[in-house]
Amino acid sequence: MTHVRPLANKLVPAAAALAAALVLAGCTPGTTTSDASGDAGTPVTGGTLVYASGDAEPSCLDPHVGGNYPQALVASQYLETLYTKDADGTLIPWLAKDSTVSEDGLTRTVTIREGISFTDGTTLDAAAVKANFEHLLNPDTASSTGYLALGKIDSMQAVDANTLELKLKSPDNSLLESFSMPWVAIESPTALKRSQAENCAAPVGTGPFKVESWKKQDAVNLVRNTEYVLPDPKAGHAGAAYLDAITWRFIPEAATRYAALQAGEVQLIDNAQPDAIAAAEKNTAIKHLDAPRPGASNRVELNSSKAPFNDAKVREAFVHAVNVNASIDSLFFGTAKRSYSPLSSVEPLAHSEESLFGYDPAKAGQLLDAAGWSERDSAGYRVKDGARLSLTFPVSTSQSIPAEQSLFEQMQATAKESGIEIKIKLLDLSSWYGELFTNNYNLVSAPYTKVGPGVLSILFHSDSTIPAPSGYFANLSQVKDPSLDVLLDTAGSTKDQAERKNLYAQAQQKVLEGYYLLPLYNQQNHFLYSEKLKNVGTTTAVASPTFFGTWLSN
Amino acid sequence: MSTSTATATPTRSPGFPWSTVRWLLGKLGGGIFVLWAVATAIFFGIRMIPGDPAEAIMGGPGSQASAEALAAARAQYGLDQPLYVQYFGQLWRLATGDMGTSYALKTPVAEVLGELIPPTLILAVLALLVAWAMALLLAVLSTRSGGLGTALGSGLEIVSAAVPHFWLASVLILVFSTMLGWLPPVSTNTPAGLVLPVITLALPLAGFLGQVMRDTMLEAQRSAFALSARARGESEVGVLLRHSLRHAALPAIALSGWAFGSLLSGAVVVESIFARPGLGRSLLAAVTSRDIPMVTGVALLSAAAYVVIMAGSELAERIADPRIGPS
Amino acid sequence: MSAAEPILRVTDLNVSFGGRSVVQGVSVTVNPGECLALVGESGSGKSVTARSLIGLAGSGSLVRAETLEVAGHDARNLSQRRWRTVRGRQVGFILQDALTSLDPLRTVGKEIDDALRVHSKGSGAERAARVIELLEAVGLDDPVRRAAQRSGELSGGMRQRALIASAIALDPVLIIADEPTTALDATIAASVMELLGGLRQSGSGMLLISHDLAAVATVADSIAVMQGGRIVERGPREQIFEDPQHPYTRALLAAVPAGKPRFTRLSPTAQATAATSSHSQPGEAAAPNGLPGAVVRPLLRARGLAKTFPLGKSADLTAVRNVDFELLPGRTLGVVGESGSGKTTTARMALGLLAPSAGTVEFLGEPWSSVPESARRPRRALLGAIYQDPLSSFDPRLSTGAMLADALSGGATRNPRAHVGEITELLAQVGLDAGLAARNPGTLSGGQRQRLAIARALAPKPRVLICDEPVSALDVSIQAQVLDLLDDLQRQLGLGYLFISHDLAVIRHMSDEVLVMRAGEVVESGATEQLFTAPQHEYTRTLLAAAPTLLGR
Amino acid sequence: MSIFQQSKPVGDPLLNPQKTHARRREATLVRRLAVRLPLLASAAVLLFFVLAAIAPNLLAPFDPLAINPAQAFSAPGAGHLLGTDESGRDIYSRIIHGARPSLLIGAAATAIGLGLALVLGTIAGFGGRWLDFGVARILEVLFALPGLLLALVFIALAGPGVATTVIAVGLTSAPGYARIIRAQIIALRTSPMVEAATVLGRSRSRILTAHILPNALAPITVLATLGLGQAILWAAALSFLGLGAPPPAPEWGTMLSAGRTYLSLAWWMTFFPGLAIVLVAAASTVLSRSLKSGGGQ
Repeated sequence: MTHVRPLANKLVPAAAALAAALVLAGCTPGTTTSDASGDAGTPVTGGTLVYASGDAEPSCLDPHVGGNYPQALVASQYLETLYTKDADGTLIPWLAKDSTVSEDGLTRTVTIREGISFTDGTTLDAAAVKANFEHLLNPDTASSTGYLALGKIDSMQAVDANTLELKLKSPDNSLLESFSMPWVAIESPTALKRSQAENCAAPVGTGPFKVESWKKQDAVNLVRNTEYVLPDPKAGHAGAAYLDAITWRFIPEAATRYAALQAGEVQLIDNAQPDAIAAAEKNTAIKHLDAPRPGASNRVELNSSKAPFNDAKVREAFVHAVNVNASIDSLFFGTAKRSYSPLSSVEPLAHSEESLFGYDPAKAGQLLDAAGWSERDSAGYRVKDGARLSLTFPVSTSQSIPAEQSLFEQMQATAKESGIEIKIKLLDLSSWYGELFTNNYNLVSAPYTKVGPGVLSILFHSDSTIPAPSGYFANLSQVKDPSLDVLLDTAGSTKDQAERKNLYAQAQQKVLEGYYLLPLYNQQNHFLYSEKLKNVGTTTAVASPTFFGTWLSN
Repeated sequence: MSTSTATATPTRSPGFPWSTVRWLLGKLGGGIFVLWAVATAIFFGIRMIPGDPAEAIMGGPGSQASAEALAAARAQYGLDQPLYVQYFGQLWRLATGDMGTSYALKTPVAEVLGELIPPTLILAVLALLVAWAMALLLAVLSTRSGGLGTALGSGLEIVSAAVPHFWLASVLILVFSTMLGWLPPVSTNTPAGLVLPVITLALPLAGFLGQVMRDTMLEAQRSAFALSARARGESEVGVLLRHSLRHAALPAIALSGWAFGSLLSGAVVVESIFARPGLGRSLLAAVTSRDIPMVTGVALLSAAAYVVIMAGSELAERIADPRIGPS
Repeated sequence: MSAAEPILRVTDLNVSFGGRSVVQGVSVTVNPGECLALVGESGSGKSVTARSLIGLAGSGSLVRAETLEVAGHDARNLSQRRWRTVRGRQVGFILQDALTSLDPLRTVGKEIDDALRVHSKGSGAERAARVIELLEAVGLDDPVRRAAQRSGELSGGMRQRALIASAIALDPVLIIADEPTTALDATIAASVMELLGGLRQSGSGMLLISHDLAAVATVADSIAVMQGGRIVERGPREQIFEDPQHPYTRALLAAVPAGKPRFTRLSPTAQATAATSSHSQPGEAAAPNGLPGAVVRPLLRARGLAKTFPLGKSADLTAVRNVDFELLPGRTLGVVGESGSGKTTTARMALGLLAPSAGTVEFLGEPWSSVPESARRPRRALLGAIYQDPLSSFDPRLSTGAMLADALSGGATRNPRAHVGEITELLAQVGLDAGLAARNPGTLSGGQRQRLAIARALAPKPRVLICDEPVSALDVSIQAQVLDLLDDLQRQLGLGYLFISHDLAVIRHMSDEVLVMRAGEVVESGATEQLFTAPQHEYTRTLLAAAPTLLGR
Repeated sequence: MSIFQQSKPVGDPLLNPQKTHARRREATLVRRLAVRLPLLASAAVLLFFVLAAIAPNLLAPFDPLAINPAQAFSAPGAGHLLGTDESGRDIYSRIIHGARPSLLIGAAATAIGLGLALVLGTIAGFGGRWLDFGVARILEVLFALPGLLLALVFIALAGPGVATTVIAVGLTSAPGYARIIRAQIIALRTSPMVEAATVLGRSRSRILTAHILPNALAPITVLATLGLGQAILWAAALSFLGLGAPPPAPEWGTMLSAGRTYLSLAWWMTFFPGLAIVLVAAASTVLSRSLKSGGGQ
């Protein structure tokens, strides 16, 4: 999945202090857990939470359509998923009661919970879920994330009122993880029959809140679902949410957003910047929620399909020529921890290899000399056969926070000392995609969020180098390694958990050793909120916060 | 009087103002031409921008839309037809008042604009009024207080006019919201939320207007008719109110078309920073997401507004100043 | 003079600006019903004096006086607030050029009403009625409509009358009029003067300020002549005109062209003649009117000249119709008429700058107006022109020398060094110092500028000069010098002049033959003296009657 | 004898020119300074930045690109006069080195705008009724499009970058200039000066090249000076929107926009580049105004 932030949002930094974060990262929805500082007192009913999002305003509130992170954030308030993750990061059933898979892995049976209704009165049943899946798989819906997640479903059938049987094209051990993502959340089938424009404006779900109105470019107004039924009674208090309403505002400017929080105009902001987080740590009135996203880590990919990175030695030299750690320390104020894995640290199957990525200019020099880049031109850059060792680095201003852009600039400065030129091109999203589609890049940083290690297949399988009709492809380092493909295919279909873990570790080791990527840190997902807001910290499987148990103290 | 009085300015005959009607018709024709030219320029200009409009419809290049979906979108929006068919179809739809459906918002452009015009209009009109008031105040104060005051006022105006919107907005938020906590940094439903955006837009404009108004005001203060008025026993305040202000208003009226353009451009920045819904912010979003119908809609709207404002300001000038004859 | 208390009594008035003295030791007295004229050329301090009398000398001014009594007030110690009760109510002030003295953005009625309102005279309706009454009193027809019009919609004379109405709205005991008729055509100026004279009859005292002795001759009881900030001579009108004592007064009177026959010197026999006489041949001056006996071919000949300008779809403006004339070598053809009479349009057609709608112009016997500009260009050197405002006809980027070099070389060079000798000679010919060649024309005085314009016109050795109001913007003494210079040059070089002016006296002094134009038509033409002594046309007679003359001449 | 003085500005230099001189002479030292100081200060500011653009190494103590993460976000002080940015780079040195790209962008954009305007204005002012009509319509259309929209569409078309910014800003400013130049040329074409040249037998082309264009250029220098500051402002706005000079170039608009993120932490990152822009824009306005009043005499 791709996530889109607004252009001006390049000013938004985000970072994570991993140690403090893990406790909070995967809280069960609805579980009334205290956050780090401890919320004392009795919950109070009432009040409106003003949420300020730094992300682009979605063009559709239904996350089936397209499917990006901003949609997931807001949709988590009014839609629920079949599965979710608890505080330990364990997958648990939510709207689904249970699920089984046949021995050959080709038939998946899902039992749907009873007694739950959508906010338009429609009853949740197997037919409703089927209607959702059909909606996702219908090309007219133009789903991208959900469509990919359900890609292996061949056919489906509602066996009875609460049992749905899915036939798969090939075994898929990531399916339940996919079901936990808001992009495949379950909506009212009655509502789905409306036109797409209507459904985009006000999707109908089973969540603790419902969409009341949407004033474009201003706010989405959510009100409490008074009829809410918590699917898992152990997960929180009985009855409806404490908050009367949520005003979901879009404030693209990071500095403005933080100022609005300080001024009390809003109670919670996302995409908090590292310096603001650091300042908030010292401020008792503002609290911090760090919820790293699952799936891939934030990384720079090295395009192995063309010179000079078609030479593994040059890739390795590059990795040693840039000093990432010093930059992360100074730019992220301790809110982000260096990653050495292709996967997010919240993924249980993440595999790290720190020893491969040390800053070692001497070694970089040796490797480059050995690769034939021994001469230098007047500007001090290495040359080979008259060509400068120059790397094009398109950066999307809407997908990269300022601290990250500064990090790239600092990489640029340290690489220069080893005689490597990096040309950073700041581009708007369309132009940025244009550079990728025409293979006009040597380095690129693109986010990808998905629950589970299955994301590795999307990012590194050779199938993913084949562009979609739009030109899009996810394997941006353009790894085409048949042995890696086999590893990923097998890991994705095996029923043996131990084997799955082992195979994914091998696959990660392979891409790391091949220097196809330079891991940076987790995909940053920081929230700052007013201390008046109590019991914040429950999140969905994709680390989007939920507010069922949250209340506003006076 | 017996002799001929054929001086340069012909005496206007009372009765039906045919010349004004002719002038208005001319303006109308010119306005239609401008709208056509803007529509044409946007149509062809935006098609030269790299990127498939069908992708923009499907949610951007990262949408991984299927070939069928893209084809369907092309067919739905008529993008598979020859360019000239699209062009004339577009003109016909525009002429009949249909601005199409936004690619990104999937809502009729007219509807979106209808929602976005009021907030931008409120912002712009308030900013214009505040700018006028500030410019006037500066101009009056500096013309009334001698050489030193004039130098000071003029310096203040020049510096205000040189301040970038985005910088001013940042500094205002830092000082008045974060440090002093007096005003909200984002737009709210209360009037307080409008204060900072309006000041941000108004201050540089006031600098420009002030410079022009003070020059004219000084000229009027030193003119023969001001001397005549003083010789009649008129007080300095009377000269200011009855004569100088009128004259100072003329160039400010003439500049209103330009001021409108600058306000709209400023609104792009101000609406983004203060998180206000409005035309400026949507324009930026529409251009970056290649939302052709939205870009066309905003461009046509602002061109139409410009034409109307220019005609209005010319009319106001004609009414205020008989020296501007029918031309 | 009346025995009553004087309305204005000033003794030893001194005005200075930042240490620079502008008015020194001026003393004047005006009694009720009396008109005192303060006459002087630009820079003599007359306007500053007038403004000092109503406390409006200007910012940074320092006004000192032994006595300064205005309408019974000791004006030396008046506060601004008290001043405001005096201005307008007890002293009416009329400025020159009502186009700029009335606010162009406000209606005439409002401007007049202001005077009433400021001094709180009556209710709105009463004031409105009074405004109409006043407009009627100053002789405006249709006063209700006039009150609703703005100054730009009125003719010059109507405007001046409206301004007078605003000044006399409260029947002030003293009226100060600063050049009230300067910008007006002669016939209108005469009627405005008559109006002012009438006001004096009603008992108000009047201080009339003018640069033109002749203009005040009909109204003033006594005259004070100012020069360099001082009053150099004063006395009853007749005494000043008939027995002037001060040399400056005499020079001023001598400079007035009215009643001076052709080739009479107007300026003291100074620079102009001295400079030019060195070049003149003794024989030339004796034969100004061409060679006797020979058939004299006209230099410039116009036949049935007409010009219409399209105004709109409905109406055309006929600026000139059916004008014929011939200009002979060494002769001056004067064209006289009031503004809008088509003089300048005729001149522009003669110059080949404007294509006639009908008729032709021939120059040196060959077609001129009917041929393309490219055919005219080689002969242009023979046809020069000078204008009312010489400065605007100069390229501001060029120095005096560069401009003359350009004219001398036919545009080939602007380097004064290439033509040093000729430039010096030209400058000498028009009575200018050779040192001026390095200066920018903007730094020259008005008279010097017009001399320079003449020098430039002479550079390509023309046969004809077309002079469009060449002295209208000049002070009378400078005018005298320029007119003398033109006379000298004509006699030396045998030039033909087409001389255009609104000033009858100037035309009479300069011309051999005259065309009188009115509304685009020549109403009368003929030899100068004959035309002026026995005018045939009604309009010519009106013009003559309105032209100011010095008493007893 | 009593003395009274008028202090209110009620003079009329138009009717009485000698009074203006008098007033000038009367000016006290303070007043003279108040009038001259802005001009002197403006000239000094522009000279300083032009020097910075020509020889940045003379004025800048540090390498504008040298990163030093350990020194990041240092407040203004002895070590770093105007503080450091998020990469520990010296703000003062970056402003000095940023003078060249910023002034060049401003100058080039103004040159393009004026060049385009000169062509359009000359065609309109000299090309006869129909050409004038056509150009007037083109200008009207360009005016009717908001400047930022024009720039955004152009940048979207040509891709972001310094060259694009320059052209976009130039394009945006051209109609305003063209209108003034056209009016100027028409005024000159019908001026007594040109009539006098015609009477002296000068050809049309000679009049155009020797009189009209040189005299039309005089106000253009005024426009150019004023335009320089405005173009820098515009370019900074585009940089702010992320469409300006690529990193790590020390361009003022880019610096300003990068600093905005850290406003509450390190105000100097935003304040000083902004100040540089304000100073140059204001100084160019002051200079242009004095050129204008000087040229008018």
